[in-house]
Amino acid sequence: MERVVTSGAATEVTLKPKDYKSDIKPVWCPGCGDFSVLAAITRALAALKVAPENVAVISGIGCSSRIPAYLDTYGFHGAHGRALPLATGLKISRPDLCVLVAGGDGDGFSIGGNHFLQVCRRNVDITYIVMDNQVYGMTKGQASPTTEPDWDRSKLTPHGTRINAFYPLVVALASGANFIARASSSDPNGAAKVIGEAIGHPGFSFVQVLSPCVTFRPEQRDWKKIVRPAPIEATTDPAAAARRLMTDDNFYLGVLYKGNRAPFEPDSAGQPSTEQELEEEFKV
Amino acid sequence: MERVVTSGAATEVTLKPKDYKSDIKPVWCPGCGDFSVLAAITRALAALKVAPENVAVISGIGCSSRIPAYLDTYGFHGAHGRALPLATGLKISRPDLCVLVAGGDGDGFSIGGNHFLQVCRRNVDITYIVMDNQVYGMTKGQASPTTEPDWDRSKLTPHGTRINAFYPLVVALASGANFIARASSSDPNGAAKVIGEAIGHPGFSFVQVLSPCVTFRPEQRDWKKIVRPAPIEATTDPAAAARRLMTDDNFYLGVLYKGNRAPFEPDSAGQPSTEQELEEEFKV
Amino acid sequence: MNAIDVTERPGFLAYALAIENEAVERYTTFAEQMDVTNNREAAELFREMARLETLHAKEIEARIGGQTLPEGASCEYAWPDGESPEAPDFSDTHYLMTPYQALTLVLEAEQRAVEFFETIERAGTDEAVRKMAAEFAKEEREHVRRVRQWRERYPPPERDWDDDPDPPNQAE
Amino acid sequence: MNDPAISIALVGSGGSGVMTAGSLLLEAAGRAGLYGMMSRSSGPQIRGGEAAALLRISTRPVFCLGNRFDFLVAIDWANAERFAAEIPLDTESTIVGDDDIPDEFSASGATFKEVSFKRLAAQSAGLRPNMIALGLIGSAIGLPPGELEAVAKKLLDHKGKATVEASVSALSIGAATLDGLKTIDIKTESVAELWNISGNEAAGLGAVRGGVRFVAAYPITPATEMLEWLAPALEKIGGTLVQAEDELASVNQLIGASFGGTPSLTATSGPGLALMTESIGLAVASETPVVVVNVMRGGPSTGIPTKSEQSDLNIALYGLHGDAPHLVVAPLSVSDCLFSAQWAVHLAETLQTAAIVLSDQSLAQTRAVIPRPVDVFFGARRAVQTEAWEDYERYATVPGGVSPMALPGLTGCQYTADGLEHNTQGTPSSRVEDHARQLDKRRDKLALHDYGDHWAHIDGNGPMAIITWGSSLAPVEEAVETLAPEGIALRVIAPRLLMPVQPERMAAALEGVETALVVEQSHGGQFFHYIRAFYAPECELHSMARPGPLPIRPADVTHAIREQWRGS
Amino acid sequence: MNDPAISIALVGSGGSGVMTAGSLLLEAAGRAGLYGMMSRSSGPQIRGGEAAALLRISTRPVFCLGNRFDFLVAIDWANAERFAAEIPLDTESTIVGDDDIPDEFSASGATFKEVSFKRLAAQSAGLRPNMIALGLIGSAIGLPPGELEAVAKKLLDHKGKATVEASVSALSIGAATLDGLKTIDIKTESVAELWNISGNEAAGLGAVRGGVRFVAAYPITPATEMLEWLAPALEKIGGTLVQAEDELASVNQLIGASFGGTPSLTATSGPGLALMTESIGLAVASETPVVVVNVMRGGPSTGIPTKSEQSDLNIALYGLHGDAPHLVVAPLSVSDCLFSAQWAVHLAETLQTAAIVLSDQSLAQTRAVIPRPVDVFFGARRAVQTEAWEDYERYATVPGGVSPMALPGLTGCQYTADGLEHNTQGTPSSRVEDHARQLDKRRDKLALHDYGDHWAHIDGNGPMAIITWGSSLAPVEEAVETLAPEGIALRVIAPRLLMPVQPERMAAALEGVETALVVEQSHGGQFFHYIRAFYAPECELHSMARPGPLPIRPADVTHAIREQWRGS
Ligand SMILES: Cc1ncc(C[n+]2csc(CCOP(=O)(O)OP(=O)(O)O)c2C)c(N)n1
Ligand SMILES: Cc1ncc(C[n+]2csc(CCOP(=O)(O)OP(=O)(O)O)c2C)c(N)n1
Ligand code: SF4
Ligand code: SF4
Ligand SMILES: [Mg+2]
Ligand SMILES: [Mg+2]
Repeated sequence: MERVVTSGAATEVTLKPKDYKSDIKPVWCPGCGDFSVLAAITRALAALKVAPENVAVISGIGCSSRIPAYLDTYGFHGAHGRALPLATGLKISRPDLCVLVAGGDGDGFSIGGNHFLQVCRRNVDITYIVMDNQVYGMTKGQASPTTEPDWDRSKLTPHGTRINAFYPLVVALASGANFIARASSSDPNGAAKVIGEAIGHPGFSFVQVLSPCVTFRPEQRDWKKIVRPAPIEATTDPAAAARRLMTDDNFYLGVLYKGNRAPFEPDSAGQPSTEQELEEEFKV
Repeated sequence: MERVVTSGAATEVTLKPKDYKSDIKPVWCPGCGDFSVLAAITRALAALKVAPENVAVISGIGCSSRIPAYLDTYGFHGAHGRALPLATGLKISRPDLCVLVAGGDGDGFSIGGNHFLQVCRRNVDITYIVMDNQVYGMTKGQASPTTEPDWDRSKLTPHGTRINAFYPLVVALASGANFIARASSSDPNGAAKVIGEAIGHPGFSFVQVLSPCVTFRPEQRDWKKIVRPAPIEATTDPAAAARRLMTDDNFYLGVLYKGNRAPFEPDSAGQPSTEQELEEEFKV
Repeated sequence: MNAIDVTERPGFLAYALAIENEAVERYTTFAEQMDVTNNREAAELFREMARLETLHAKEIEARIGGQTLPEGASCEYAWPDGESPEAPDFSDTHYLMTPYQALTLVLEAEQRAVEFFETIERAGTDEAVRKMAAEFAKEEREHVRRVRQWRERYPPPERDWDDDPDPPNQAE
Repeated sequence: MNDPAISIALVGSGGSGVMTAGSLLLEAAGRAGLYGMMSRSSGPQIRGGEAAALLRISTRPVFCLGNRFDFLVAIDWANAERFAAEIPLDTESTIVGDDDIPDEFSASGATFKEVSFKRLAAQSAGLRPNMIALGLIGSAIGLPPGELEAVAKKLLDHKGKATVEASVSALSIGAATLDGLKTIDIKTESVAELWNISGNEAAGLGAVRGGVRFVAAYPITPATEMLEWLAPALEKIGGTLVQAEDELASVNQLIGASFGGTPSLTATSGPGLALMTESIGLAVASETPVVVVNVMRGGPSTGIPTKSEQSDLNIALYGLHGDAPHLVVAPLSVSDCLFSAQWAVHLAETLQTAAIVLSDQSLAQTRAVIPRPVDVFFGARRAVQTEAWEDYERYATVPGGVSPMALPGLTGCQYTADGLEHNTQGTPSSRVEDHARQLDKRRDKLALHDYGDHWAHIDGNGPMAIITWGSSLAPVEEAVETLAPEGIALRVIAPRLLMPVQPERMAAALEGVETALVVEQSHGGQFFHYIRAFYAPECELHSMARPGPLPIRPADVTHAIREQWRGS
Repeated sequence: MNDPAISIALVGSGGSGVMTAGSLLLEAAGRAGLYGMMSRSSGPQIRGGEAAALLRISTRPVFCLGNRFDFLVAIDWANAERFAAEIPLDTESTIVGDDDIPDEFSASGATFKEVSFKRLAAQSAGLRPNMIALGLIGSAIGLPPGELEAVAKKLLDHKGKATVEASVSALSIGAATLDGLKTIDIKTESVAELWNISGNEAAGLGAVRGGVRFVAAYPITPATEMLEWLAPALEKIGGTLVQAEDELASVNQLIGASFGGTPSLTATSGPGLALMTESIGLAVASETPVVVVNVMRGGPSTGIPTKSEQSDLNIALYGLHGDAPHLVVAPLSVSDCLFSAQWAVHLAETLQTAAIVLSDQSLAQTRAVIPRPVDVFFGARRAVQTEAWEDYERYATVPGGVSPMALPGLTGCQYTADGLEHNTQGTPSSRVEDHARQLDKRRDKLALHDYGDHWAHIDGNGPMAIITWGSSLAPVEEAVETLAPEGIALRVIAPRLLMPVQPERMAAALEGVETALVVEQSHGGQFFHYIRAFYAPECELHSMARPGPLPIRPADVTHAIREQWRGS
């Protein structure tokens, strides 16, 4: 399966989705969308037949960012907002691994916003899954960048943020992301498919998963009624994608853009030299 | 003149552009585009008749970020990449001032990239002027986010960055900026006009000024031959602007997008209370 | 604020004065640039130019006398090239530029001034304005001649005039 | 009883309402004229996790948890054993709850009274187990039933009459179940006006009293409630709170607002403080007042966000690059959070520099009933240039070091603030004289200021001293009190001002001390090393450094003191 | 001459080529078997600014500038007075140049020889004033003309024959102008293989020798050249350098690469280090080796980016939030940058933690001719889990504290690295035992390691000691040497390993010391306070703390020593 090769994972294995789960029980609230994302990831990995030890799942801080420990892959639960550069360093130095980044909208688009921009540009072959619940779940429900301007349930913004929401898909496109998709936790199989396709796509892939926070945004339970597949196929034309995404209502699901930029590869010399040779230039 | 009022400056004055210059001589290389931007800003301020003491120019670090000291306005030469939040705090707490932010492409789009995203969303009434020379001038010529992927003159990226350039205008649009324009240092009067219009426009305005670095990118002297006015008028339709900007070649000048979102205003209570009243809730 | 009408006397004078004032400012800036980068010869030349242009401005001011001119900041003037003809482009200086090159810049600026006034002289509608334009054009031609002579005192730059064996500095 | 305080732990799993019961108990005790405090502990789950409300009620103000608990009331036992280390029991203690007591608790030998709150609540619709437990424990400590009813009514009023009535009857069912329970009566002594306030709220109020009108922040445990209190409060008094995209943005927003003349503050915790240090340095170098309240939690890295530790001392004192003198102020109790925050704002404004207020989770998230803090008024404010002056120099070297700041809008005094080294006008300079002058200015203005007696809390005398800080003071004071009757007299020195250091005052405070024990809640002995570095006391110096997550208890200190002075 | 070293300053404005002349002089001296060093100073302009090349040439390795200059050669005098403080002259000195000498220099009473390099160069096409100056000063110090020609040829070869020839004739014109100039001959003594290297390059080479194969960084003065050297070097040996978007990204990229098994490093300066501290704490907590080279410049804030200072000591030692034990290693000379960087990589890898290497501008940007540094080989590498093991625990508490790390790809040992406090498996935990266990583990693995003699440079004996570090060692050593003939014997102690502290070794080093002077280049006495905090020496301790931008010179130290021990 070439996709697996693209993701750098060498061995093919045949495992069940549950074999990708660890023994640790999630601390998430029952009903939280993240359970479904966890399931979707395990299904995608099983379908790709990638060996768990060849997968590394990197995250920052937040409810959603707890996910690596729930997977039986390698994982890194790092600092808030810094999962993308951590994954970048890992993938560049270990191209053989399948590297996923998973986390929340606050982690990714607020404190981590700059890395999101830059990782879209850099196009390292990693897959970024954002469990978007339009809120900071972990810190008890403040507005995140994706929160609607008039959501007034946080004590920090009692009249709503009154600032434009952040539209991650269009920003990803504007920044050069190579694969852009949206999925919903209400459809874990659909999400698994999209995630699998994202992992298989060379270069940087971005998947926004609508994943309700039932505790701080219980109204999001209704999302499952609103989401629907995007009416057309994924485009490879950025201008067309831009037009579509600028008017997107945040609830169309599917792969929305698929670019064909070659993934980032580090420089490498044709003829490797030795450390000794490096000294030559200093000799008087 | 309503524009002046929008910018929060109360008194109208009649001064010459040079009256907005300070006595400090720029350390810039002769030929640097930033001289022209300095001239353009002084012209814009003179045309707006805003009193120098009601203007604050905020910057980060870089050659271009040296600009506040060369103006006879209030100024803050802050930390690398942090000019936008500094200006945000100032403008929110002092809406009477005309607040400009000026700096470089590295400062604004590399280390400061996240603030750029967020300030576009927040739409505080400040004007951001980026002197884009597609290089880090101050640190001796490394690639910046706006550098072409194949520019290989920096020792840090001897084969070019080979990553997509950052397109600030389209990212600004995707992030919700309310006014988006491009000017060129080769036409200081044109730049002054655009800057003046940006200051006058309510909410966050972003002006990219192509400003050659003659030392590290001497080939940019040729930009003046390439730039040309954008063929059509500024649009107020984000989708149309997106289409235009996704295919933009970086050399069209003029105001390219003008939104009509109301600027951010902080919360304020109808009936102000006293500090004493705040204590009430603690009484047992 | 409306653009100023160069074909009428007050507008014309406003332009003429602006040309000189902007030249003063530009040459002052250039002189400062050269000071900062330790190019003393070029600095002196530009300072001298600023001084001369100040005199020209004074002459025009005298001619204006007590008349009130239309007000306008520089970006409201409809310069043919976007920029005042007698102000050389900001991008045309170099820290190692030779006096010859500095004077070449000046020369080109003066030539643009000549063209500017000649255009008005040709295309103007107001006779008085045309006459003044002719007069100014003549004066500028004289400047061109003098600058050319002045430039002859200096050798043209050597091939590698901008060769700097040392690397640029780095700062912050 | 010797100890006038009673300690009560309420435990139960998610939804059982232990926190509410605890809060109501505290409030009712306050209404009855008692002092008290409550801290919380809970599992990692956002919702439905096991929870414990840890209270101490007393006739005197109390600021730390006791050595043991008198009562452990379990609404249910789900995962309650996880709190065993936090709820020490002994044979004098009483356990109330279902009979499936976890071994961790039953091993204590405490008396057990079986009460099934769930079963009692099932008797009739609308009854809530936590209210029954509240009625029980309230009566057990002799709170007037009327006060319990009053607080319950206040809380539930908006839910309608039926709910209120059910609560009242739950309370009385609880009280009635007292039968056979060992009770303890504590008597009301206080006459003062009492407040029920958390350290985070107190710090918020202090900030506002200090003049803060601009706050920008990014939420982080355990600082968020301070922001949650400030957001509506500021709005009411004409100020603003902005939720920023991250800590880099928030601290820079402060610098901008303060540059414009508005006293500004943020609140954060370790990871956020780490992100702010570069720009706190900018505030120092550009002489722009800002206040950063750092509510410490367990470290390093993300650490233990919900638990207290005093281990951000190092970064607060030394975390800025270059020589960057700044203020570090540490509140000594929940109520002192008010004074310390207000004082820090005052000092930052007066001295035109950055102040870090080192609070911690245990101060910040503890809710205490305290006497209304006295009003403090600091006359001096920021020195502002008031008139145009041709020779205005922002960074002039003036006696005392504080040069007046021109605020944007003032004609003729335009200047550019700079984080590059600069001359007196603010123009970047790398000249040796300019650097020396500005380094001296920034150091001297802090060093020359008279901080008065506020610099430290000092008590007692004799040759044995305890040097401590912040939330460690409360257990130290209790330990000292416990030992006094044994004839062990101890001096207590707890600096509230950690930077700049006060060598002369400390020397005076240490006069005659032969041995001192440095008590702190850290692993590395950060405070101990700080004391050695800057005060180099001549006495023998010992360290009692204990990391979190458990609080330091009076008995820990008593023990350490006995160890220390065993010979003496 | 007593001093075997000659100090030469070349000044000139932008385009005059002083830096090139200086570099060629240094290289030629090296070819002639001499040692030497060159540091640079220049105005704030990127281009065209005044510049000074400050050289010292000697028969022995030299690592700091001298107290005075023998020669000041001015290609032109434009703004040269700005360097007056950096170029001390006296009556023994010689000034060469045009006769419009700035007062600041002429006041020294130095001998003046008028030479107009510009005029000499104007004689014939292609002659360059800087080459004439080079010819002159090269001859003045007795360098064989052939060596000067050789280095000039090497540099200019690509410019064609005419240019090379012009240079050769410029050199001889310079030499011919010697007439009447006081010359100084220094004789070649060295037989060793010589290298011409800067501290930044040496650190880069050390990093590579240490095994670094991944570097991510964001440019910043004065660390950039280290990256510029590393980028092509890494490429050649199969490694990678990534220019990151900022320092937050670069340090996290390191953590990622290192998690994958690749030794990783970044280089930065104060403002960048400040941004990295949060994530350096993550490396500590997650036990992921990373190395951060911090090239110190003048602080605080943006400070004085092009000048040296030792004022980031505090942030390097204490700048992480929480209790976060890590390594701090400080090179003691330009050539020691190689060893220190290599050692730091070795230690970080072996101890699975973060190492900060504290270099500074004066080490990093000084170019020195030195004996080829000896090859050092450290046997131990990162402890890696090599086989699947059902009970694998990433954070197991093992003797010595270093638990083997499983690298992604290894079957059966999957784990999640965590910055939250965790149990031995890596699962987040806030239990008191887990916190204590991991805090102890992280501290003990550093404390128990045997750092051998590398921990410090120690020299001399007797009751008087100087304790110093980093680039301050060189002037201290010269001062000590100067005083030896006067019968003043001094012990020198310069720790290379600043964290973890080595109390026993330091106690041994200080054995018998009665008074010690702590010498450092900071304003606040950061090193002095560190010594007091962690070593609390029993001797009398004095501080000589001097901020930048001027380097500490041997005479400054001699002076301080004389002051100090005047009585003794
Ligand atoms: C530097 C830093 N700042 C703030 C925090 C506090 N914090 C932890 S998670 C979080 C937001 C999480 O939101 P999101 O990423 O959307 O995750 P969710 O919990 O909603 O899944 C914040 C602000 C932190 N841990 N570190
Ligand atoms: C935190 C931090 N990192 C790095 C630097 C070094 N630095 C100073 S300016 C600069 C880049 C400037 O580029 P740009 O903003 O494009 O400005 P230009 O000089 O090109 O005008 C860098 C990397 C710094 N000062 N602070
Ligand atoms: S708080 Fe929200 S995001 Fe967090 S676990 Fe609960 S439901 Fe999920
Ligand atoms: S280096 Fe480039 S950007 Fe900087 S002043 Fe020179 S020309 Fe301008
Ligand atoms: Mg979220
Ligand atoms: Mg730039």
